Amino acid sequence: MKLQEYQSKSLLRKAGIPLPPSTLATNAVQVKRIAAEIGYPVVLKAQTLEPGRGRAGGVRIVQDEHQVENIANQIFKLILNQHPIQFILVEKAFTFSKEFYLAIISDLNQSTPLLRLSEAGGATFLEPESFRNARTIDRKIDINAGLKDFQIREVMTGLGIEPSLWKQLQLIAHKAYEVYRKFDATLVEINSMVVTLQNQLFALDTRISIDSQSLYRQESFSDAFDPSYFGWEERQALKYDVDYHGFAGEIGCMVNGMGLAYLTIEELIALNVMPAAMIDIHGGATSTSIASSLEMLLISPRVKAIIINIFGGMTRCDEVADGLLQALSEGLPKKPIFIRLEGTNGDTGLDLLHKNENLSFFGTTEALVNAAVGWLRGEEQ
Amino acid sequence: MKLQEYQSKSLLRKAGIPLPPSTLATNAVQVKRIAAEIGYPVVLKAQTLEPGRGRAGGVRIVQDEHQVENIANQIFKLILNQHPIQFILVEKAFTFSKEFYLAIISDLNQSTPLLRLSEAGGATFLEPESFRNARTIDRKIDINAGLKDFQIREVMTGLGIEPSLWKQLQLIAHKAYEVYRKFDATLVEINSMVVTLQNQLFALDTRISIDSQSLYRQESFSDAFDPSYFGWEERQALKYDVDYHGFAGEIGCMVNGMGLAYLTIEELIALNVMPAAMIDIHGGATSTSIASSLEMLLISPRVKAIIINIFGGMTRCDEVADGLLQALSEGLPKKPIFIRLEGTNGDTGLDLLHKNENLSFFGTTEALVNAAVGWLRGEEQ
Amino acid sequence: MSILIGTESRIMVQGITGRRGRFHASQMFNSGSQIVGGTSPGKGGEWCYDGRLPVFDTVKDCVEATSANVSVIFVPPHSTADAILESIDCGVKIIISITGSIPLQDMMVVNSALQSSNSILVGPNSPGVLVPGIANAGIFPNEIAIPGNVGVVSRSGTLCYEVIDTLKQSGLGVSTAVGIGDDPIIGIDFLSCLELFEADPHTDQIVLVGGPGGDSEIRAATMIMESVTKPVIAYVVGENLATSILRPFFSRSGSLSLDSLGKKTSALKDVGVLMANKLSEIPLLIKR
Amino acid sequence: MSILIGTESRIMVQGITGRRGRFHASQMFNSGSQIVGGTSPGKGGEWCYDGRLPVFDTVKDCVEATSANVSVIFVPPHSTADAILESIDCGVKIIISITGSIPLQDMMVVNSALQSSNSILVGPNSPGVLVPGIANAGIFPNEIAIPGNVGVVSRSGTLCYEVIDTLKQSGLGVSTAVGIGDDPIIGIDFLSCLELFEADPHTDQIVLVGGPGGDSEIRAATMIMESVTKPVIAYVVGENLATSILRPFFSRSGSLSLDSLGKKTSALKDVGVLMANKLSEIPLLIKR
Repeated sequence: MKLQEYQSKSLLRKAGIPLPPSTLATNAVQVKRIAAEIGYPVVLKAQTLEPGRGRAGGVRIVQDEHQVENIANQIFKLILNQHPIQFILVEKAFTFSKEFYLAIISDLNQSTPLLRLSEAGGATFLEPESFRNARTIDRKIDINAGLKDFQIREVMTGLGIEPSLWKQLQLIAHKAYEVYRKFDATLVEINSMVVTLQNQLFALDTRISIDSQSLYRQESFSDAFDPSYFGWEERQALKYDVDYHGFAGEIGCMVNGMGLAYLTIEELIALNVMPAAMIDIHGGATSTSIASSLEMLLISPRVKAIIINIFGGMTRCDEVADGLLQALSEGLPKKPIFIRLEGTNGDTGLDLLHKNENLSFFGTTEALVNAAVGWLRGEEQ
Repeated sequence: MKLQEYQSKSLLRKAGIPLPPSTLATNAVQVKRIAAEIGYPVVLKAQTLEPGRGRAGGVRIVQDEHQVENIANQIFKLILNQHPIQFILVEKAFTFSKEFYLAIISDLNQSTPLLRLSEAGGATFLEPESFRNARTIDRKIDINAGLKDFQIREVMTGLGIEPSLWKQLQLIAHKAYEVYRKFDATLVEINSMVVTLQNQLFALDTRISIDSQSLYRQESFSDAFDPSYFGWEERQALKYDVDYHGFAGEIGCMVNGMGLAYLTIEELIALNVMPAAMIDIHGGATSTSIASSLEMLLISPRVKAIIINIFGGMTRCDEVADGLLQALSEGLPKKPIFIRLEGTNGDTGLDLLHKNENLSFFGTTEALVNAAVGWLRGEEQ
Repeated sequence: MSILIGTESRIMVQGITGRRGRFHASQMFNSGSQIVGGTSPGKGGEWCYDGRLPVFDTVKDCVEATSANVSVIFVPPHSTADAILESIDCGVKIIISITGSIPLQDMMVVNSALQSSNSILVGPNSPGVLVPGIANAGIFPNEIAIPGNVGVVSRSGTLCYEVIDTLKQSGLGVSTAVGIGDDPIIGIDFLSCLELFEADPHTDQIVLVGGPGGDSEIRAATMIMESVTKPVIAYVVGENLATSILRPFFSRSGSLSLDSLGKKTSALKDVGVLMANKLSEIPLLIKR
Repeated sequence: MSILIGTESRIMVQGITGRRGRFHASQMFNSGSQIVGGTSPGKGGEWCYDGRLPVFDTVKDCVEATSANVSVIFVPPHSTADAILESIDCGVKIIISITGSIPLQDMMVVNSALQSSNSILVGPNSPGVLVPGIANAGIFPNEIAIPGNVGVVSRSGTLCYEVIDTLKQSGLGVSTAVGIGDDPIIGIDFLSCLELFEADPHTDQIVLVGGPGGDSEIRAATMIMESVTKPVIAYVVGENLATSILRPFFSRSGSLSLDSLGKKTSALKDVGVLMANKLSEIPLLIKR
């Protein structure tokens, strides 16, 4: 789960990392008041998780109060990837002599956190070319032993960082790692870290992602998680612990497991058909979550036909059947359902379902998808 | 550094370990007011680091307000090993069905913390006989990986603790270990841990020792450390980073290193003489700390003669000589000084000192001690 | 005969009294796997599956009483790392985590503990290890495979079922099927499984089943070139899908890179791996 | 020839620009030890001892440039654990911590790291390792010993000086003298040193110097009985002192047990160790 810029800055500030003063605003009047408090020049930063904020004009330096409301209103009118801007972070603007990049990242192959320090900070870091040419040093961190002073020293020496900055940088690296560990982050990124003319380090831009599997033990993020950002289907999915992904097509799919999801989509795409939705009920889903998943597909006006592709291992086909029958008994819109039910307790599951006239049964993913696409094409003609 | 009971209880309470309500009092009137707030029966506990508190009458259960001031005053009159009681902890008295012992201890040989759980809690644990017969389980903890749930479960299962208590005990063990790590403790002991009639666990008595080598990074104990507990010499010693130990005799000793301290004392004891003081200046002492050490011995009225036994490795004999000359030039009482100066820069050191008429020089510890004791015996006759 | 699991395997189940653990313990028992008991903290002394499987409080107790050397884990994600660490600490040789969605940093801690142990972790989010005719250490549907000489290693559990089912439909048998799990951080990987299959005298051919994200298939290709002499058939699902379609699946894990998309097929092809474009092509690529 | 240190030893100093590090680096240099440089974070590129010893920012840089394989540590107690961990990480074979008074839990972390490494830690609070005529890796006073065949291992630094000085006065030489340090938790202990001396062809007899607290001498006795064939002479200071006299010395460390007091002599005697009651008896117990 990516945190908004203002959220990540608040975490890092509490941890003791030096950041420019900033405050969140929800309208242009607030922006003006905050800017006056902080003192000009300020930067107005649209708060969004969508990429392309800078290019869209979501980050603007404001020199004085004459323009501030006007610019703030321009930013509030921005819509990035269908998401309107609701917050602006008003931040003190800084002059600095140098910038670099510091992050704690998760190395999935080596299964350890890494301390990454690069001399290419700021926008430079984002451009593949300049990043590739910039010196960047990664230091593996033993997750049990934690980050050690000498490891930070090695990285700083390796990049030729001025010794006069070591103490500050060492502190910031330790604090960033503390945040990484304490909040189950998958990424704590400071880009850029700037050196002011007074030789002070400041974290100008920061990015934190929290491991969504750890949210159960990260109570502080119950607020940070904003379900309004999601559609109805996604909120339902969260509730029933299934995964929902929406697409532009007309066939709604329900599968167990990511592998089957890819396989099913691949078969659809091979026939030039996009899915409308892909619901992954995971292994061992309960009949309730299965019923809810089918309900979502039955209710969704965009879904014309439904594919159910289950190869049960931990998922029990009899429980799947129970859940499907439950949803089908609720008087929701009737839609053709193409189903394949294989694996654990498959025969029991099929026995339970065979009487239902909405369902047609198939033995392989290929046959299943072919039949559903065939029906859809018949409808379209 | 041992913490007072009230200090250790405060740490554990903040960590989330359930403890009976208790408040510190400095006089009998306060005791009565606090007891009324907490509700009778209460236990009055003399706060002291000296052993034998219970036997001396320093822990008393009080059933009602009629006796409370009287008993409190009795406790305030106690003097344990020359230390008067300054504080009483007023604590809610509990009835309980069972008690046991839980601690995080430091295993110096294995170089790890241990989780220790014993079915012999309370006073039982303190009696060697019953402790030896009680079932006690130690679980080694990897200091990097930390204490794991399964390790606590193993210990609880091993002792046959009721599963209905597991969740509470697991929490308490984790919190105790957190305190051990966070505050650089060498010992976090809950003895006893009691089970109330409502099947609630409470830490009735607790003991925490903090590693004195770690105090520099444990700011919270700058208060906990009470120098008034020490004599002038010990406070001076702390200031100059030397070790001071007082004894009942008349010869003051200054050495570098614990080994030389033992050797010097052993030679004295072999001649049936006790030292007056033993100052260990450690390796690499500065001339300032050496000067202060000699000053202490010169000023102390009990010290009649001084032994200086230095075998310099990191300690440089020229710096020792500098420090001694500095102290000798300050017009303090003159006392015979028996000195041996060997090792690093020994010749330079001896050259510096040879002109001073208070000093007599020796080649071995044995000769040095023999001469000093001989002089003392001559005086005594 | 097989890799990871064999006739000497004595299987225990961590979380044996839970809904899933209880069901699959009985499935394993019914399939003839040598399952010897399990754990459920606080329920030690009880019995499972009509008194046929003893329940212990701790892995230590279970291993002492039953000599279990394989553990299949069904506990909830939040206690899975602890369960794995417990089995490592007790010297359990093969640890199979059916449970997935384990916090990322917990898995880092687990892998760090594995490094200084002799244990092997399969998973998390694994369907287990299946040796047809010998043992189903996990949640493979019963009777999904027949014994044979094809080794199967797959990231996805359901695709693993698809593949061995497809093989069975064509009359082809499996030496061992291993689902290594599709979580961001896993224990045993393609490389180690390929190594084990290469050394297993009863495996003649290997089917590798990959998918989008990460670069494990590319690292597997390097390793195949360097040290695998047996024929390898690969099926990488999603290789024909556009990034725009795949991205939603990776939105939560964030850190999963899709950089390598499409490169997997060419990397594997380059080192002589036979690529199946569809499931149904796999049996055609197996040498009879 | 010797244990731990030898002609192949290339010594570096961590904390070479500090008051103590600088002085003892020059002492080592003057004594003919093969000292190759040192570290002082932030002062990399400078030189020490009149341009004869290069200074580096990190142990990594120093090892790469000088092939140092022994590090002698003089940094303050609060950074010592980090300095040791740095040397372990860089594969330095012998790490000698002259600094003592390291926080207890830091030493636990250090020992945990040592376990999964090939490094050996001598100390903390050690005077170092002295191989007369070859190297003084530490703070032994120069010319305190002559080469010979007596191995000395001591908890106390100053007593180690006393012993080798006493030996020298009697014309007896030393193969290697090791001060293992007298802190509550140390690296290499009596047992490992005895093992090394037993295996060293140039050591014929061993002098073990102990003291109050702990039970390391008693564990040494057990080991001597089981696997040391060379004659061992022991001197345990404080064995004749009453607990009441010793207790003040242990008041701060609290956890140090005095239980074993007086038992050390008998444990060592029981396994045939020759006990010296005084320093001056040691040369008399050495076989000429």
